[in-house]
Amino acid sequence: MDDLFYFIISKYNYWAAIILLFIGLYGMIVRNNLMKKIIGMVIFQTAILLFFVSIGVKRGATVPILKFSPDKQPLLDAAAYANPLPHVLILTAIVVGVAVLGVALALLQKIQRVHGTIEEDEILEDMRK
Amino acid sequence: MTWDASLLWQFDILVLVMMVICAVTALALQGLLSSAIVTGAYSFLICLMWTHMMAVDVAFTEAAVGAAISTVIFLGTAQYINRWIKKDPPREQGIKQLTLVIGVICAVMMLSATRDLPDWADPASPASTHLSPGYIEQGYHETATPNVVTAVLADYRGYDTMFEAVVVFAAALVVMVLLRRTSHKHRKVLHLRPKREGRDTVLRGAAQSIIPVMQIFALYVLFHGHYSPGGGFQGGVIFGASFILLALCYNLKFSMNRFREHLVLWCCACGVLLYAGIGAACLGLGWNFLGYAALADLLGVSGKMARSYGILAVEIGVGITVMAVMVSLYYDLASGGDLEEGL
Amino acid sequence: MFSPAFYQAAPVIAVCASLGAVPLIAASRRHPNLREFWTFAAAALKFSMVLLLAGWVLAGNVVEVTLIQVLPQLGIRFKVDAFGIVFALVSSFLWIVAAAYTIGYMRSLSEHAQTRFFICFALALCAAIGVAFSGNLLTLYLFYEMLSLSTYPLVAHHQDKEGRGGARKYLTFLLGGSVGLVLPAMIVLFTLVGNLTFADNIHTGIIPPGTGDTLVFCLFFACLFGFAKNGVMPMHAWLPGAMVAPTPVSALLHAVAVVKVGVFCTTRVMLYVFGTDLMDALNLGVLTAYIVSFTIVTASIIAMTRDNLKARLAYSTISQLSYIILGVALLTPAAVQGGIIHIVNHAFAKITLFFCAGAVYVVTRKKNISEMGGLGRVMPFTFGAFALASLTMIGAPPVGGFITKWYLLKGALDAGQLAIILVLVASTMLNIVYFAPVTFQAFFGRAPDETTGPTEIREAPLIMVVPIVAAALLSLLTGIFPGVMMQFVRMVIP
Amino acid sequence: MMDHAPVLMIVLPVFASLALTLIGPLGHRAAYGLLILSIAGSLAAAMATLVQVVQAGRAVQYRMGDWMPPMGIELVIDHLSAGVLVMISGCALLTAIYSMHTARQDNPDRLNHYYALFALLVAGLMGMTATGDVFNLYVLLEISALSSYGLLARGKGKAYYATFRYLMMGTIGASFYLLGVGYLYIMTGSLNMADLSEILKQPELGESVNVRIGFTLIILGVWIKMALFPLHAWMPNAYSRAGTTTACLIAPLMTKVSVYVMLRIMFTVFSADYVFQQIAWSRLVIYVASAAAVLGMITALSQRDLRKMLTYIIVAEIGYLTGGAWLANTAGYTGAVYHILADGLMTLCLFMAVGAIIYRTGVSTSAAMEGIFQRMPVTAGVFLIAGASVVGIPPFCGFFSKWYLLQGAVQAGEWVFVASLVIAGLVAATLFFRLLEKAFFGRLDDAVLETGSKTSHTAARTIRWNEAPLTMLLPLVLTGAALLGLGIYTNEVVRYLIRWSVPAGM
Repeated sequence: MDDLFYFIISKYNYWAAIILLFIGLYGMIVRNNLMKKIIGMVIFQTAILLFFVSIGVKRGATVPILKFSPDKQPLLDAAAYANPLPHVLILTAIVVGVAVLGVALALLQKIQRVHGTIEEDEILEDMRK
Repeated sequence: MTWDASLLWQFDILVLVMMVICAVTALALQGLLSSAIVTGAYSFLICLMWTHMMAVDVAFTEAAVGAAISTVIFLGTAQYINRWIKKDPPREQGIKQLTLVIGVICAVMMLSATRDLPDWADPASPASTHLSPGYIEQGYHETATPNVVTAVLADYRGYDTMFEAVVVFAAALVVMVLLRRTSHKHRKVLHLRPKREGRDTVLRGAAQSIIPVMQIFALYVLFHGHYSPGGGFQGGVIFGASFILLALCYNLKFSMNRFREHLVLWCCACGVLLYAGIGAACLGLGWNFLGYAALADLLGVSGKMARSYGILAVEIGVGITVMAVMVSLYYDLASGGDLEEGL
Repeated sequence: MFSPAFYQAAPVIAVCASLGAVPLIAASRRHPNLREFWTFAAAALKFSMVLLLAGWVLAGNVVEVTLIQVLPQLGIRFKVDAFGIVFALVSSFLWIVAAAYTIGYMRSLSEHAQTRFFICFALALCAAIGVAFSGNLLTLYLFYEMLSLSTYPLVAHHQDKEGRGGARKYLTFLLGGSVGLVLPAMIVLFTLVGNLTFADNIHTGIIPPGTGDTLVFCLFFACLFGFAKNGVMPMHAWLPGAMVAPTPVSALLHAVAVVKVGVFCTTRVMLYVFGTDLMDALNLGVLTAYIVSFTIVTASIIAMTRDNLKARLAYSTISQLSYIILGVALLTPAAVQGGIIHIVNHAFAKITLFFCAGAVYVVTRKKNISEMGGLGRVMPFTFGAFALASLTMIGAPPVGGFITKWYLLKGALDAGQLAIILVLVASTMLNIVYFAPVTFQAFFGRAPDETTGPTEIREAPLIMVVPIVAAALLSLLTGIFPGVMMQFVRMVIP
Repeated sequence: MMDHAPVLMIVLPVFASLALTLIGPLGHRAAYGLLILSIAGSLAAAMATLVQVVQAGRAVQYRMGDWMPPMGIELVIDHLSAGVLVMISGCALLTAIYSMHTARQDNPDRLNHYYALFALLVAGLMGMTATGDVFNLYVLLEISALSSYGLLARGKGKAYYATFRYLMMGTIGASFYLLGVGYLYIMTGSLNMADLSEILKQPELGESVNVRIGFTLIILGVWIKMALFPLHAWMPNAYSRAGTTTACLIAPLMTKVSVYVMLRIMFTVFSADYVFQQIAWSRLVIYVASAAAVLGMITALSQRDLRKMLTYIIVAEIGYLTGGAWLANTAGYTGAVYHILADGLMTLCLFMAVGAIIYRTGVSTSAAMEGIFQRMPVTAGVFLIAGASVVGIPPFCGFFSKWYLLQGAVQAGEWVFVASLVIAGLVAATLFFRLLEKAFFGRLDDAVLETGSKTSHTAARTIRWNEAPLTMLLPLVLTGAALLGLGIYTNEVVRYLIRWSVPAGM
């Protein structure tokens, strides 16, 4: 029982990330409305980011900003701070994400202008014409 | 196997479940506006999650970028598209089920594989033992920057960050090239955007009082990034958000009179130019690209202080770019490219 | 008389002579005479080089040059030996003859795009000599492809529908064979052997001992059918189709250069890659002999049914080419010699025949044999030459064809293949059946309609008659003095 | 400066794009000059690096910000990447010169923003090739992707939807790559390629299922980006609807760089024996690649639109490359790497020629080819050369890459791949033959046909000479010459570049 509990406790983050990942992917591939595809894309990307940040967590560690002892000496115990590297990567990835989102939305507006709809099947019909 | 209760797993699981619910709802809802809002809520939840995972910088950025800006440009776009989606056509059904099956299979495989992943929050996991101790232990001595994230972001991996600034710059450029295209026929345009006469004074008053605070806070976040959560991105986004707020509470023209389009574009480029210029300056001074220590004799300080100043400088560059890009994205997307009237 | 270093350079010059002529021809497209001069100059240079090399080879030397190393242990490599010289002599000499004839033909018909024609002509000859002198399979393949591509505009010269059809068929068969069969075979061979350089004698070959029989079979037949220019059935179908080309093209390329290149490649591979020993051991020779005998007979029978002169000549070409392969496939010295010498004899004879056909067409615009009654009386030289050449095809003394038949029969006897002997006899009969009537008609038959009586039809222009007669006389000489060529042949196989 | 060449070749285009945005309306001449200048600089830097690498006989490393890897990011340029870098910058330069007329035709407005994206794309591709850090590779991947969305969307109206699909697929691919990197990071704790490969040598990581998932995700993502056969659906529309300059820039480079990334991941981060012994897919992948080669060519044969035809040829070529890489022997690897260079040039050459023809005739279907030999002899000649190279006729470079690939396939006993290569070659021959026949005969309408035999002797059609402008012709001819040169100097290329990069355990 305790093992099972411990197992769940130590893995649920990854599970959540993977579930969200596939929800997003499903939205991206299957939904017919392009806006929904974009929302799926957002979820998809954030799931990956969640996965990354989960890597950086350390039990009993605090935010990766050095604490100082009263005599102005930084306390440099690696175990005391969370792993900063994934945070850095995710900062980058978030910004990349919003960049892609902006471009996707711009394309969406143009598609609406040209085809008069953002439903995939209607667009395909419009292109066949 | 003791479990440190400092990580409130009940809280985590609650948030995660809510996230999954939000995700499904956002995809399932018929109204695009509502699903955009739900997506915003989803972002906020993930911010909570990350704060609780001690990733404050990330949470900060996500709150500013994911929750605020994304939602705004979602809503801005929603003015120009059909807001209600129709049911997916039947011909899709087969493919749908197939994808569903494949997806579920892959998901199950990956879920079962998590058994071999290092336990969550395990201090002994390779990720926590291989590189990160180096950053934490040497970072301060080498860069004099207590915020390790800032140090790694702007110095150890400064090359990444430079291209990250380039990415947002490219995004602004692409959106502009796409939407601000002079010669296109407006066929089947939807103009669902509200008329702006008779704006209520409450909003304006709120804006007048909030915006200065926002901007000062943004500068604080930017310049205090060495010692506290924050830095170029967060500061830049907040500063950009202040202009967006201006446009929301008054109207697009009002904010464009204060921050003109060509100036915005100019800022986008200048921020990156500042960053890359500093890198090139280091290269000119005989060090490698982005080796801020080269600035030491120039500034007359020690190598590590030089690095600290270098970090500050590039953070400012990033801040300028991100600020301008956010504004530019809003201008173009919310006005459908004609810069007549915004959200 | 020259330094060996010169002989090292000679083959390169011989190959590149016509290549160098291309820009000159292109440059002087406004001045036809200058243009034709370049053609002749290149031809003369090429022929003299080949002649010098012939002397050098006769003295018992073999020239080997490696130009560039394109792949490890594999380069663009030239090798001049007796076998190559035989072919090089024929084609480079006949270029001069054909050039003269072509000028007459093209001008008297005022064909379009003559510059393009001569450029491609030069390229084709460059490729032909390149094949003759190539020292490994890669070089052979390179020039083989070059020939296919450079002759396409010639076949398609008229740019009308039938031209397109013929050209399409032409390139389909040739490229299909080379890219689809020869290239893979070559690469498999390369992975087996490690290089592709031809063996020094015709016996050993380069295939390492202990290679699986099935693999060798596949490789062998890939090469036999892959070099589709050799017109072995069923890969022959392009040849009649390609007869839509202007007659000089048919004459030089489809009687001499192209088809001979095909046959040359096949025999080169048979003798210098597989080697007689291996072919003997696996009975590949006999098998090939039967395949080509089928071609010989069938092609001759089809030839009888054709009324269009060029088509009939085309089918006779198909059957005659198979004589060469047959000879080599019999693997007995006499037969191989007969096969190789037939390259020469057939070349001279067949070019004469095509020249005659072209001359008739230029003068009377007639293509069909049935319409040629009585023409011999007004065009005596042309039809005299025709008669002489058709004797070669038949293989009667005193012309060269007789030598071939003699050696082939002797070889077949040595090999103890009675069936083959029967085939040879039968095909000779068939040759008589479809060549004799033409000459007979021409001299003794009466013109179909007297309106276009013999009155206003004259003999062909001089610049065409001279090459015709020259070629005919040559085929006579090769019959009377076979030794000249035979000494090279004997160097290939004593 | 010499030892800063690795970074210069990446940041020069970045600076150029910034300048192009800042100088604003200085007129298209200035923009054009600036673009060419920066890319020429980056080409020079790439050449210098190539010389360094060949002379030193080992990889050139460049530490960003003087941080020791794996703490900092480093650029690692070995023989493989040096060759690819020169190819990229060379193709980009030729395209830039070529773009003088077409770019203005496609972008009446905002030309210098277009050029800015052009430069960013080049920077991204160069960076992807030069970097030694898996996450940095992701960032640069996104840069090249974003700028390519912008460039492609400049096409005609239908381009928007095609670009949207490309964006979706591209994002999926990039995210898969990122997730794979995440899996590798969680298992190893490192992002630097050299460091990763050191750590991944541990046997227990070799068995770990999560490392395997990471590898799978990365390779899957790269396959989506390089449009391997079942995943290629996004490519044809996106490329064929783009403007001429965009197509000339993106079509040759994007897919090839993705293939390069695949090789990097397979053989630098992981190792040959991990990929071929522990991940035992090779057979399967080679079947997929064979299918890609054959089906790609056949689909190309069935296309009317010239650019779409060329795009499907790319699909087939990707099949060649993938198959060669997974043959697991030296010849196959050599063929794949050589084919990256060769196919880059061939594709560029074809797209340029077609672009020139479309520019002159205004028709984009295969009907545009009619009578090209009379009207645009030079273009037609170069097109013929490129076609011969794709078919695999010596002495053009396509023949030699096919030579190595076939040799590798024969050695590995992969007869399916051999057959597919040969069939694809034959189909390609048919395809180009049909085009060139059109180009040679022009239109044979019935007026000519019924009087065919009579007119044949005087069929000299007087079609006026209408060759493309010099700025298009020059790069075209240069590319054609490069096809020949690369073919003739195959041995040197293999000996000085490719042999060095053959991974251990082959």
